[in-house]
Amino acid sequence: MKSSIESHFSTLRQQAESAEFGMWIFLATEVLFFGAVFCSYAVYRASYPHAWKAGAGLNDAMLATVMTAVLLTSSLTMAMGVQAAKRGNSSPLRRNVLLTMLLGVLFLVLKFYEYYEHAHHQLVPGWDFSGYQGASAQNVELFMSFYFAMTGLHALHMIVGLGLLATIWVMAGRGRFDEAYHAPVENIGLYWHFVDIVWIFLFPLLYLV
Amino acid sequence: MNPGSHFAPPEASTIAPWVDGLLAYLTIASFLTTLLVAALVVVFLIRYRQRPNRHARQIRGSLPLEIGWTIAPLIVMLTFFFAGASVYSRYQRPPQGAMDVYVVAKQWMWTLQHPQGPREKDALHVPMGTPVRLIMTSEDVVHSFFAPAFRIKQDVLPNRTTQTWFEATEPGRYRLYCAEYCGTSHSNMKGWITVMEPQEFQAWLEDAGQGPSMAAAGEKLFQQLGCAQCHAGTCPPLGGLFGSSVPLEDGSLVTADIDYLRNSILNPQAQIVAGYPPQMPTFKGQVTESELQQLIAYIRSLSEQGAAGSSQAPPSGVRSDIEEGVR
Amino acid sequence: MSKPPISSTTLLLAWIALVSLTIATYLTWKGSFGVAGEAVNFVIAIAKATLVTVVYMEIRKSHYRARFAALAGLVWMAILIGLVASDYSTRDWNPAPVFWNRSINRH
Amino acid sequence: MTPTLVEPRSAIRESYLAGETGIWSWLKTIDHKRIAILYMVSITFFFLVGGFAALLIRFELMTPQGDLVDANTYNRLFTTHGAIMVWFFLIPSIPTVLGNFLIPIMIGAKDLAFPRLNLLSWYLFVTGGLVALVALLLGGVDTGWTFYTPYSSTYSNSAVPWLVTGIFIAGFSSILTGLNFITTIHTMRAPGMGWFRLPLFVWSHYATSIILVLATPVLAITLALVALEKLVGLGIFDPALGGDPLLFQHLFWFYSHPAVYIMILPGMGVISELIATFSRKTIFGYTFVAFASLAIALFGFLVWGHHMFVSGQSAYASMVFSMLSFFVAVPSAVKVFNWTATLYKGSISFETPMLYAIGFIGLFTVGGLTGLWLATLGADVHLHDTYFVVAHFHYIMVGGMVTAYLGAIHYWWPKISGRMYPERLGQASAILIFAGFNLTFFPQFLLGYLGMPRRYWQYDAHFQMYNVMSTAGASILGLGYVLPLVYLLWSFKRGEAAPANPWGATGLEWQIESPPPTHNFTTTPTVTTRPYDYPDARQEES
Ligand code: HEA
Ligand code: HEA
Ligand code: HEC
Ligand code: CUA
Ligand SMILES: [Cu+2]
Repeated sequence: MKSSIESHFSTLRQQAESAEFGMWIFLATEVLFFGAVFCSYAVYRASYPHAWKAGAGLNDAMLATVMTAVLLTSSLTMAMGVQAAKRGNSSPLRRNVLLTMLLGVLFLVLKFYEYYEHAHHQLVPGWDFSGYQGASAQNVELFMSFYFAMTGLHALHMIVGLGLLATIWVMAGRGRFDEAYHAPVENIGLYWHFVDIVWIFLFPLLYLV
Repeated sequence: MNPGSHFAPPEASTIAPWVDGLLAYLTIASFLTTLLVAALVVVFLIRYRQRPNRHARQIRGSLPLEIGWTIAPLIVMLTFFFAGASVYSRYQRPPQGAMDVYVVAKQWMWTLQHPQGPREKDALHVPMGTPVRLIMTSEDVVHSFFAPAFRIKQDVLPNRTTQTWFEATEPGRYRLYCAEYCGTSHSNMKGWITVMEPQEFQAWLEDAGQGPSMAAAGEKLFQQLGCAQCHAGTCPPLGGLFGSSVPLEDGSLVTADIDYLRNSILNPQAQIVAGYPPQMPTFKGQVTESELQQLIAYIRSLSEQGAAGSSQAPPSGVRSDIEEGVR
Repeated sequence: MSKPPISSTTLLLAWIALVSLTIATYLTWKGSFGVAGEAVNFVIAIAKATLVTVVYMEIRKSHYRARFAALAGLVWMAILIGLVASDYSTRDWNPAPVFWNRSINRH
Repeated sequence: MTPTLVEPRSAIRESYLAGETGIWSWLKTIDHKRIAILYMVSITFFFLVGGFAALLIRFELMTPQGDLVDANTYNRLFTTHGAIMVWFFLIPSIPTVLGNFLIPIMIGAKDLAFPRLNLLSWYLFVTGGLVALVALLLGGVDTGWTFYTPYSSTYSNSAVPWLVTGIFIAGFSSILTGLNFITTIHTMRAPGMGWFRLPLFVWSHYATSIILVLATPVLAITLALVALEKLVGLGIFDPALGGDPLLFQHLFWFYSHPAVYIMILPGMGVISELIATFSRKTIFGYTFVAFASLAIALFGFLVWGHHMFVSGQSAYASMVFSMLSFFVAVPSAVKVFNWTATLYKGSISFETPMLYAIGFIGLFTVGGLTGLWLATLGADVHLHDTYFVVAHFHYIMVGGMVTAYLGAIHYWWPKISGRMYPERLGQASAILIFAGFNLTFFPQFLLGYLGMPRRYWQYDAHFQMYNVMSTAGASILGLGYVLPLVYLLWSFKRGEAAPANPWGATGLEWQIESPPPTHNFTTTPTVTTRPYDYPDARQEES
């Protein structure tokens, strides 16, 4: 059994529990990381309800619905991967991780297509926002700043997640996981699901006002 | 200028004695607390210093003591809170009949304008014994209006109006500082506030008041910028607007305070008056903060029978100013 | 840890629920129900997030410490938003607070 | 009656300092003790940078005119001073040096839960520090350590994005350290080491870590948004788009008020250890002191608005924040009283660490009480953004935390280095520092009340007298700080070899050799007694 227990731990259980706990603490910090942006969003949305409506109108809710579905599906495959890891089945693990990554990439492609569209329509705050000429243009620009900040931050997390998943994929290929040792798979899974949850909230906040 | 002493700044406003009284109370309470702690520590250090053949006596704790020294400081601190909050609420409510001064801060200069017209740079003349309310806004970054002799300080923000007030009690020349860091010349963004006897002040005002009053200047702008064209006809009439409750198109009610007027001119689409089309263009970038204040002074004057700038009813609010609305 | 793997059926059912809720959200928005619609969408988002945390992240089977950490994240975010709101929501309150010195205006 | 001895002291094991040497062995180490040393070296460097800036500030302020440096330079100096001292010295100080070194040993573990993460934290810290230094080399930053918008995001044309990025990176180092400590304290305790057998030092680090983990991300994202606004024009704080300048302040202080407790809680933990050891007594009210740390960490998150009483924040919110500020001060009071009570019927000796501890109690009390003045609404209107505030926080941060840090370094120096420091010299510098400190910062209380605003390059002539006193004090203080630097370095090579337990203290760290062996314990210890189990007079007699 190649599964490693590091010398400063006394049992594998202690090691796995530490890792899981560490991951959850990290997720708690992530909650606050995004929380600060959500808080700012709430402040301005309360001040400029009209602009928020107008701003969300610039986004494509249909596309976002599809993106949400894609991401939720990737969560499913991720969970299946974890399930496989727990059973010690390395090939379904690799298959599901790969699927998760593909869905993640698909999501990002759609995201960047959306960015491209916004750039094309001159709706990028700070760079060229002449595409919007309606009422309260400045406040709508503020909304779009949030749009880019929030989705950008989310996309960044996805990209990091893809890197982590790739590592898992490689490690699984080398047969590093078994029924007893698979904490990294579970932890990366937690991270991936968390990123998914963030999007679950971004979707109504940025598209469905 | 009256430099005060080496231990206290001059005390030249009605609120200053309150603040100093509060600080005196804090000083005494803190001094006694420190004395208590220091005395206990020093006595114990001496009395229980290490000596041959004497060991420490292990005492694990005492619940009554713990409760005692949780509650006791709490009570002391609550007295701080109430005393402080009561002085603070004085700052929040300018008295009736306050004289208004409009303040614009920008890097690194104060511009202060009297409703009667005279405009001063880095200087302010006020009569003794009359409450002065400062209606302030910034053209760029955050600044802070600080007059130590009057014990007043209030940040001045871009995109918003803040206010504070004081009533000077001693003639003299007092420092005005900018207390919020605002860039290179922050430490030079200062000026003088001159407190005069009322008659002297009247004389000064007449002397300085060559130009039109703020309301008159605002009226002129109102014509020049084309506001009058619309607002004489199809658009909401502005007479009696200030201080009233305005029904908005989305069904809510807002009070027409200074910030509402500001927003109506700079960002008219944000709050649309019920029953009118969202037609008003924004004037952002076309008027300076000073001009904006003149426009506001003009619109205010449309709601006032008396002289512009002297309010009739208790004004209130940190941010908004609804004095006439109370009427 | 060493939680037993979850059955594929459960995972799949959760996925179906999630996707249905997503579609429901979209339809609510299409229907333009105004504020009520926004509230519904927010509730749906919370429901979806709960599903993911419970089924996919297996929070109920985690060590109590892990749940504590997750809860802390949410509580602290609530502190942030709540106290910030305490400023913005009371800025327009009039009159300004007064303590026992109600006589200010007669000064 | 000494607590259970854990370690059969038969074979002398190799110390963590011996073994592999050479720079690479240090840069690749995952031993928490070596990482602690890496931190010690790095933060000392940053302290000197920040201190150098402080000296320039003080010399500039000797005269009312701005004659030593120009206004732009001055503004860059206090920004550098504040930012470096806070993020690159004081926040990491006790946690990363002594916390790293001691927490695993104190709880009977071989290392932190995530040793490699620990090393990563250090690399992040150093990277962040280097990026911040780049900001200095590019001409510095002139926003003040608080980065208020819209000045920082729109108007300042200094290297804001660099400094902000440096702090962002260092922030992640903080988060990972906090995460590591919390996990370690939960999962790595030796058998028998129940929560109420933990030394108070560990409790205070637990509380600190909670803040590190929950507050730092908010700062990180807020500063990132400022940088993005500066670099690509994203407009979250931009007044031109309807952005509210107070929003930044809320987010900044949501972090930075709790962060001031990051900068005092570890010091409080140290003081609890020092007082117990040098009065040979168990801590009075152990559970109350332990829970006071947690209470400070929790309530500390509810009071940030006290930095914004005159900012244009709602007066109602100010009232709430003021009231809550008083609540959070209560646990600090509880601690001070428990320390005082611990001295009662002790057997007190006055080695250097104890002198620092006594100094801490006095200076922290003054700093804390003046904090209460600032939390008092009506008083803060006048005192806000004057030198009174500067004096307040230096009393706590320098008089409190730096003092505690020096006390801790002296106390654990025999353990860390295996050598004794020169005692007399130590006592002399402790006294020198105390004197210099008060001369520097007490006059600033008066300056503040007189109305001298902070961040002023030039000031009115009638403030000069106190400024001269302050500058004189700072020179003495600087000398006081250089002394330990010199003699500690000297003793590292030449000092007398230290025994395992030079102070006759309790605690697992004193049960193993000085300096400790690489893996701390050969067999995991079992703990059977409570902490601070010192001999009792009554039992001795009988
Ligand atoms: C380590 C850092 C640290 C710590 C621990 C504290 C602790 C406290 N601080 Fe301080 N503070 C700062 C660092 C710190 N502060 C900094 C850096 C700033 C300026 C930031 C900037 O603008 O640049 C600042 C600014 C600051 C302000 C804003 C001032 C302004 O800008 O206008 C306020 C206002 O409320 C405040 C209050 C307090 C209070 C109430 C405490 C309390 O926690 C203190 C509690 C302690 C005690 C009370 C003493 C011990 C108690 C007793 C001995 C018991 C007896 C007591 C009684 C009977 C009453 N602080
Ligand atoms: C966190 C910790 C910390 C520490 C330890 C200090 C330490 C000191 N501080 Fe600092 N200070 C702050 C945090 C700190 N400060 C903060 C946050 C601000 C606010 C900044 C802002 O407004 O944005 C501030 C602001 C501040 C001001 C106000 C500036 C202004 O508002 O215009 C002053 C003025 O006297 C000052 C003085 C000092 C002095 C004399 C020391 C002394 O204790 C320093 C003593 C140390 C030395 C003297 C170093 C000794 C070393 C040498 C002699 C070696 C020489 C150097 C080389 C070889 C390179 N500080
Ligand atoms: C093109 C026509 C037009 C011009 C020019 C114009 N306005 Fe208006 N104004 C309107 C309309 C229409 C409304 C009502 C709809 C709304 O609230 O935006 C309005 C509303 C207002 C309100 C809010 C009134 C209320 O009852 O609450 C104020 C204040 C105001 N305008 C001031 C000005 C000032 C000052 C100027 C010149 C600098 C100006 N307006 C120029 C058309 C105009
Ligand atoms: Cu204006 Cu400082
Ligand atoms: Cu604070």
